[in-house]
Amino acid sequence: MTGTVATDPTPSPADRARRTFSRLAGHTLFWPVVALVVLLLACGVVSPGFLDVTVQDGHLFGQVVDILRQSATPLLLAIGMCLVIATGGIDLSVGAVMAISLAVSLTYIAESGSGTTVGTALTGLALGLVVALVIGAFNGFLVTVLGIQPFIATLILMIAGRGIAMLITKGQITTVTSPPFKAIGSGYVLGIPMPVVIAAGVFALVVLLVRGTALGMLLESIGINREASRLAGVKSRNITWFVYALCGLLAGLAGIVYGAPTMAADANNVGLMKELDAIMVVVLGGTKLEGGKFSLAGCVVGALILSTLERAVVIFHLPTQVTPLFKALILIIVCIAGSDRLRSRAGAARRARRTPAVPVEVAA
Amino acid sequence: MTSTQTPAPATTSRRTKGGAPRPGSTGGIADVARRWGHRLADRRFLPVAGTLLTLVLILVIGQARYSTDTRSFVNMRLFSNLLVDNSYLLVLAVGMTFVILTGGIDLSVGAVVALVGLVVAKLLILGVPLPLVLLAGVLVGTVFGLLIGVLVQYFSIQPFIASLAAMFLARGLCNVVSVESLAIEDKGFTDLASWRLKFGHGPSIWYINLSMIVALVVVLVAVYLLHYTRFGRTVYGLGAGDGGQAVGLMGLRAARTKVWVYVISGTCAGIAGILFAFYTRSGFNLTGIGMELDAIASVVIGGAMLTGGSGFVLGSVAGVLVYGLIQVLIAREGLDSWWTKVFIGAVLLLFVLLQRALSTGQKRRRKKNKEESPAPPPAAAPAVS
Amino acid sequence: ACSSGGSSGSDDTKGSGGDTIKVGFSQLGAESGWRTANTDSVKAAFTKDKGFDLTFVDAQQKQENQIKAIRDFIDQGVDAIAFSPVVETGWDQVLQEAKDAEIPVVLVDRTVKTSVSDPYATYIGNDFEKEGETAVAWIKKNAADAKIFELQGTLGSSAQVDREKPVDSELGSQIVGKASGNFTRAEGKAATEAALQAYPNMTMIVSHNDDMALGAIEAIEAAGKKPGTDIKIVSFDGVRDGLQALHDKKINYIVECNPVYGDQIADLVKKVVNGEDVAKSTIVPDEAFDQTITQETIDARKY
Amino acid sequence: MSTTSTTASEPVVRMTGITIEFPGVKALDGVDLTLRPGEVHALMGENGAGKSTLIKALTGVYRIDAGTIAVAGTARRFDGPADAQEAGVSTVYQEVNLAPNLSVAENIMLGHEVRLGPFVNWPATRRAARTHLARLGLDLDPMSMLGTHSIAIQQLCAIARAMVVDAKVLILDEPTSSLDKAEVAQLFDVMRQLRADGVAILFVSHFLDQVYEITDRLTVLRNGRLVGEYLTAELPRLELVSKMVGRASEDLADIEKAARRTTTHDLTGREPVLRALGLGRDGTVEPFDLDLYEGEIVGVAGLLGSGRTEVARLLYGADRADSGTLTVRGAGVRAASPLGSLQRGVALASEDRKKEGIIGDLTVRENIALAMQAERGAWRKVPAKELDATVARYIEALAIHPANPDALIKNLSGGNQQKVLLARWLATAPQLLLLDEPTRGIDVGAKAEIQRLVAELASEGMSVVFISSELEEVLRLSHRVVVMRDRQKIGELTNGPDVTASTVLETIAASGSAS
Ligand SMILES: Nc1ncnc2c1ncn2[C@@H]1O[C@H](COP(=O)(O)OP(=O)(O)OP(=O)(O)O)[C@@H](O)[C@H]1O
Ligand SMILES: Nc1ncnc2c1ncn2[C@@H]1O[C@H](COP(=O)(O)OP(=O)(O)OP(=O)(O)O)[C@@H](O)[C@H]1O
Ligand SMILES: [Mg+2]
Ligand SMILES: [Mg+2]
Repeated sequence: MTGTVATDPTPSPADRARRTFSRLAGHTLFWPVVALVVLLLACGVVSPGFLDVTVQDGHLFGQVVDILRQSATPLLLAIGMCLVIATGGIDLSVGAVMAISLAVSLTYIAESGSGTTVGTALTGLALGLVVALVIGAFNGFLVTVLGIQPFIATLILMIAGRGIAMLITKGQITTVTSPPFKAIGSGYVLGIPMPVVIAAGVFALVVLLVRGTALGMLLESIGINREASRLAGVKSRNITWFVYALCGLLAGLAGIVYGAPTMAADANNVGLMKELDAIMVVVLGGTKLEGGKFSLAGCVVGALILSTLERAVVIFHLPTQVTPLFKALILIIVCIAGSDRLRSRAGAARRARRTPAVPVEVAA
Repeated sequence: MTSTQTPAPATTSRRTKGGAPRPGSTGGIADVARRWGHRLADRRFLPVAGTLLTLVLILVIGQARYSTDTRSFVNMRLFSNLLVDNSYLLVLAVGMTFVILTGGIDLSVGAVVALVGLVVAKLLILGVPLPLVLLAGVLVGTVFGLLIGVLVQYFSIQPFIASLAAMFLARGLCNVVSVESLAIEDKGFTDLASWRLKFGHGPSIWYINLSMIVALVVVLVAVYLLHYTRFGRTVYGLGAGDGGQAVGLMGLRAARTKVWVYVISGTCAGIAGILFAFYTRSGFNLTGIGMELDAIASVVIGGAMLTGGSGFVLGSVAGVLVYGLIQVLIAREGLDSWWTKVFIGAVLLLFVLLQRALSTGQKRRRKKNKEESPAPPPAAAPAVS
Repeated sequence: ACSSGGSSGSDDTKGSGGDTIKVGFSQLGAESGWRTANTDSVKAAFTKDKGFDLTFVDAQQKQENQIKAIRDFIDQGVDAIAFSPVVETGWDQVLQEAKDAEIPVVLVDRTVKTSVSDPYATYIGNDFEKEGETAVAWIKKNAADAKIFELQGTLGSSAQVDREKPVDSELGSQIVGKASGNFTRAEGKAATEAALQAYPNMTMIVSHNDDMALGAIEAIEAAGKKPGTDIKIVSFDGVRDGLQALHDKKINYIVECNPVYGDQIADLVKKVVNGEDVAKSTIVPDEAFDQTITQETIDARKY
Repeated sequence: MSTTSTTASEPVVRMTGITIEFPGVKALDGVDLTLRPGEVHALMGENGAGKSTLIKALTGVYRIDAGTIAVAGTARRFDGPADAQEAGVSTVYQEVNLAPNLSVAENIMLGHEVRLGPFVNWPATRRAARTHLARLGLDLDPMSMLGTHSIAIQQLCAIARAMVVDAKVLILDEPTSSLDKAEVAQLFDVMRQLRADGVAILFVSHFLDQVYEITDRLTVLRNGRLVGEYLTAELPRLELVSKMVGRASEDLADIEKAARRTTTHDLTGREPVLRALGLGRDGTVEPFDLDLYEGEIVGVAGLLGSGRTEVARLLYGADRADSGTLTVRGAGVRAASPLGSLQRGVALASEDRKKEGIIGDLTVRENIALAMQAERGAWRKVPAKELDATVARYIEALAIHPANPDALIKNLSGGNQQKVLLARWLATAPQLLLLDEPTRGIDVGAKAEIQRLVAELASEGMSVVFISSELEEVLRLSHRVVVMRDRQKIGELTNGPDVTASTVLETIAASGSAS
């Protein structure tokens, strides 16, 4: 089913990457996957035909396909976020970055007047991504060079970033007509929605990047014990910086993929609260926020859960009001189910806690 | 591994650290003075100093820019407005301080404020007696705090996530209670809300109202809890890193304390919710969005480390005031929506940079202190076993 | 289709008081294209050479900010305060303070519920509820038996609440389902995609604003249906893109919500400050368009 | 030496058949332990034998999977340290476990602070803290933050804390691992006094002398199993060691001999591997000169807090030097950094295992790989085969236990973590190896092995700097001894038969009186 389709699109070149990666996925992903499957099945039962995937004028069509498409944005965000979190950081600015990159791209295309040409569209895309990269790098600068706590460092751009985006669009909703640009969000490759293709591609690349090289391990070591890593010669500064930049870049891409179908740069609403979704996705995927070990595969599952969940609310004919309740529920269930406390009863790092003292007869 | 056992008299191993002289050593006053010197220059206090500095800075700027010949920018009215407008934020920040000291975070407070407002409004409309309503309001907060605390402590879910879940939960419940804003007409409530002492007259008139007083009390209680009880010090200890294992092994009730911290933050959110209801006399499901970030930002501006273990309630108070003043400046400047956002971001950045500068400067000073500290006397025996 | 009550802009643009009028305007935010258009027209109207000294504060959709701003206006001793409330309730205190300070208040875009007696000098704005009724009337006339899916705006926003009221009360039986698209295209699209699956029998979408309607169009087309025919669309606001879609026969009916009435506000403020008496409320005339709309009207749109 | 052995009195703690399993390891397997009032009882065993685990089992930090615990005759299972303390069992755990961001006074007194109505009476509490510190001959500003003191001081504070409550049972897990002799003596005085008051003391240490000096009775563990309980006085050293290590005493003796070496070394006209000129950092180390030659072991001796660690850190570039120049094999080094040093073939095994050494949540394999990998950069991953080979080699060579490369290092015992870290540095094939307290908290067997290893490495041409609080060890291993005092290099002795502990002490004392 879809889970597997997306969980593992690595064109297994590096066997090692794969091995490490499946080991990481391991059982930490068990509960998230269960949750996902249950959700999908429930939808299937409530509304027959939910799980059908038909081919409609040359491309895949169906709720499941929609869900995959919806998952692309959160996944792109989550991948970057996941790496940042691995270094023990966090990036609250991704939502704003989405807005900025989209604003830049569309404003450029709008200004250029020749929106319909592929060239313009690509330049717009490139511009958006570059700006996003720069912003990511800025975050990295604050965190690594100036040593500001990630939460605050990125909070700054979370607030200011939206303002910047609105500066670019002058508060209007910039809309353009540019078929090639639109294709980024609503086009198809071999019948598969473009966003899905992009997300899968990025995912594969990043997996290669971190697991094919030693980057993954170094990220984890930095996240677990920065000082020790430094003394072991790990260039924690550069690596951390790189990761924030990457996160920004991916956020930018996410913004464009998100906004391309409508070709409207709504600076105020694009990516609003998406940083929380991204973090939620990462955590649903079994990566701990305190940094260290991380699972990219988890991000995929998390993203799918998130978008399935939002869809399920409508499918179940529930009023939109309860969507947050739903999120809360799933989040708590998955986290509790996955919590170490419950999994390994023999867990060593157990703090003192009340347990009925078993009286034992003893011959003194 | 044989060794030469030469039992050394106790006195030979006397060493003084931290730059403090022996008790009762000569030149008492001077020594005391120096000791306090060291303590005030202590890394812990500097960020707070920085905050106060900024506070003054902003006031000066404001005074320079916005004073008209008829009235000066800095006047009692400004401060009373500042407190009236930010009393709820103050209470939130206090609660948040507890959580942040343990290295945790509570994202739910904004949503809880909204929920409490709605619950209060709803109950009053249903005609429930006022005291019960107020109590219920606060308890809503407490319950959410407890929920987070339990999730964090007993299911080892990270605070960020636990409180995120709580936030979603609260928002969802808000929508369930009502998606329309509910006005509060209840006589008793509005009386409480509008009760205030007037001072001065004409344009320079200023007030003290209930919210201010409540906020003040909360602050005092917090100071007492954090600095004059075992509980409070345990809270700091929990922030020492390694997930509070140290305090656990020290035999302090780490687990219980951790839960309590979130209960406190939740309760503060409950109180803040009521203050906010005083403020707006209504409940509305879209209020309090991003309020948690305001609270967190204030606490950080107040000099606390999000990694836990360092920070002060009074710092947070200063932080809230700075944050409030920034808002005033923006209002006076009449900035566009977008410039407003950029401006707040910029100020936050400047502020954090200032803090960095201070704390690095401090590190250098600390080394000096170490140098000063008396060295072991020559006769001290070596490490041999 | 919208009735216009009260005064319309009079000619004298110079403040009869001679010296400039100090005005504090608190806009509720910049959450939509409509809002920014509204803001622009206000700023254009309250310029120095028209005899105003405007302090403009954006409340970032937060009531507390707005209350602070108004307090601050009072503190600065402005001649008049104008603001568009984030929400209807919770203004008693500040309005009272304004009253104590004898500063006239002009409500823009929304009224308030308050216990203060004679809380504000006058109100000017669009009437969302009336807009809703206009839409309902059209639906009853043109698609009496439509199975309606309602695409809600951000839950709790007055546009959502008021536009929904008449639709629910008059067409309640025909509504098959509702979901919120938070006034944005992307979420409008997502909600519609789901709705197409969840409510296969729907024949009409009532969207609380144009952006969501545009998103809905995307979804419908993706599903291989024809928006405007297979599934009719009724929408509000009348921003340019929306009207364009209307012209392209993808939307069937749009009830306008005109944001450009800065001059009328300025006019009222001036009157109020000069103590002239004005109507308690002024409803900005909202037109409504069907697919007969001409390209000229569309190009004439500033927003 | 040990006085009245109190066999008659009835046990205050009796643990029987204690078993604890951790994922992967059976840390304890049916272990018994009996503590009697008024005795000092040593708990002996190699690294990873299960000493700390047994202690944590008693105080309820870990839940026991089987066995019974009786305190003063009644069956108990503590919910944790707090509970244990209330029952009069007070403990100093192996890793210094205090809150560095709290004041010394708070760290010592919290839980027993003096109250004034609902308030804590800080002045009184601080005074109390002062008196408790004084018992250990320590005089700190009770208000100063614990984190600003050296590890040794922190350890003493932990001990002081344990003695605040008048406990029936006092447990000390390697309390002396970073104390200097005077402090140890001081501690022992206190312990003797407590023993006289009838307190039962459980004492863990790898220093045999200390064990023989203070304890009346000892229990030996090996690989989580009980070897036996003995009267200290009746058990010869070598016997004890062989019981701990599970090897016949003879070949142990050989190991010791193998390590013993005081051959002088002719350095004339050789180019130093590393040369420091006026290297210093204000606040930590006064400028000093130092030459290190190929195949030579240079010991650094000095009192605790004399600046040895800082010297090592400067040579490695862990801290920036404010003054002086550093030359490695002729090439000048500006702005030394850890990575740079590694690439120049210099490695530092830091003294603070927990904070500056292990990457807790990574496996033994990854921990060993780290430095190698960092040297190659993130992109060029160490080939799996190469890595596995290296890891296997060092696990074998250093007898790392458990010998499972995929075990999380945080789950290894202190000593084994140390070995893994050694492996990490050796894997980078350094020409110059800086070892700061490499044998701290390591059992006799392992210690001897490490000493032999160091000697070997040197004879293969590696240059080694050996920092240790054990003067004996330094003297045994090194060709030259750098003497530190008060963060100053005050002398350099070429090792030889005539150089003894007292020689070094005289050097220190002399310069002391001179300054
Ligand atoms: N939390 C844990 N999880 C898993 N295994 C553990 C844990 N703690 C200890 N162990 C294992 O239990 C065994 C005993 O460890 P312990 O720390 O008790 O040894 P020790 O005798 O204290 O050694 P040392 O002298 O080095 O301190 C070791 O093999 C260690 O790997
Ligand atoms: N984190 C710290 N904060 C303040 N002072 C410190 C810190 N670390 C060390 N010092 C002080 O610096 C001096 C040198 O410490 P260092 O650790 O180098 O001593 P040392 O000779 O290595 O002794 P040991 O390694 O046995 O602790 C000592 O006075 C110590 O108290
Ligand atoms: Mg141990
Ligand atoms: Mg040292």
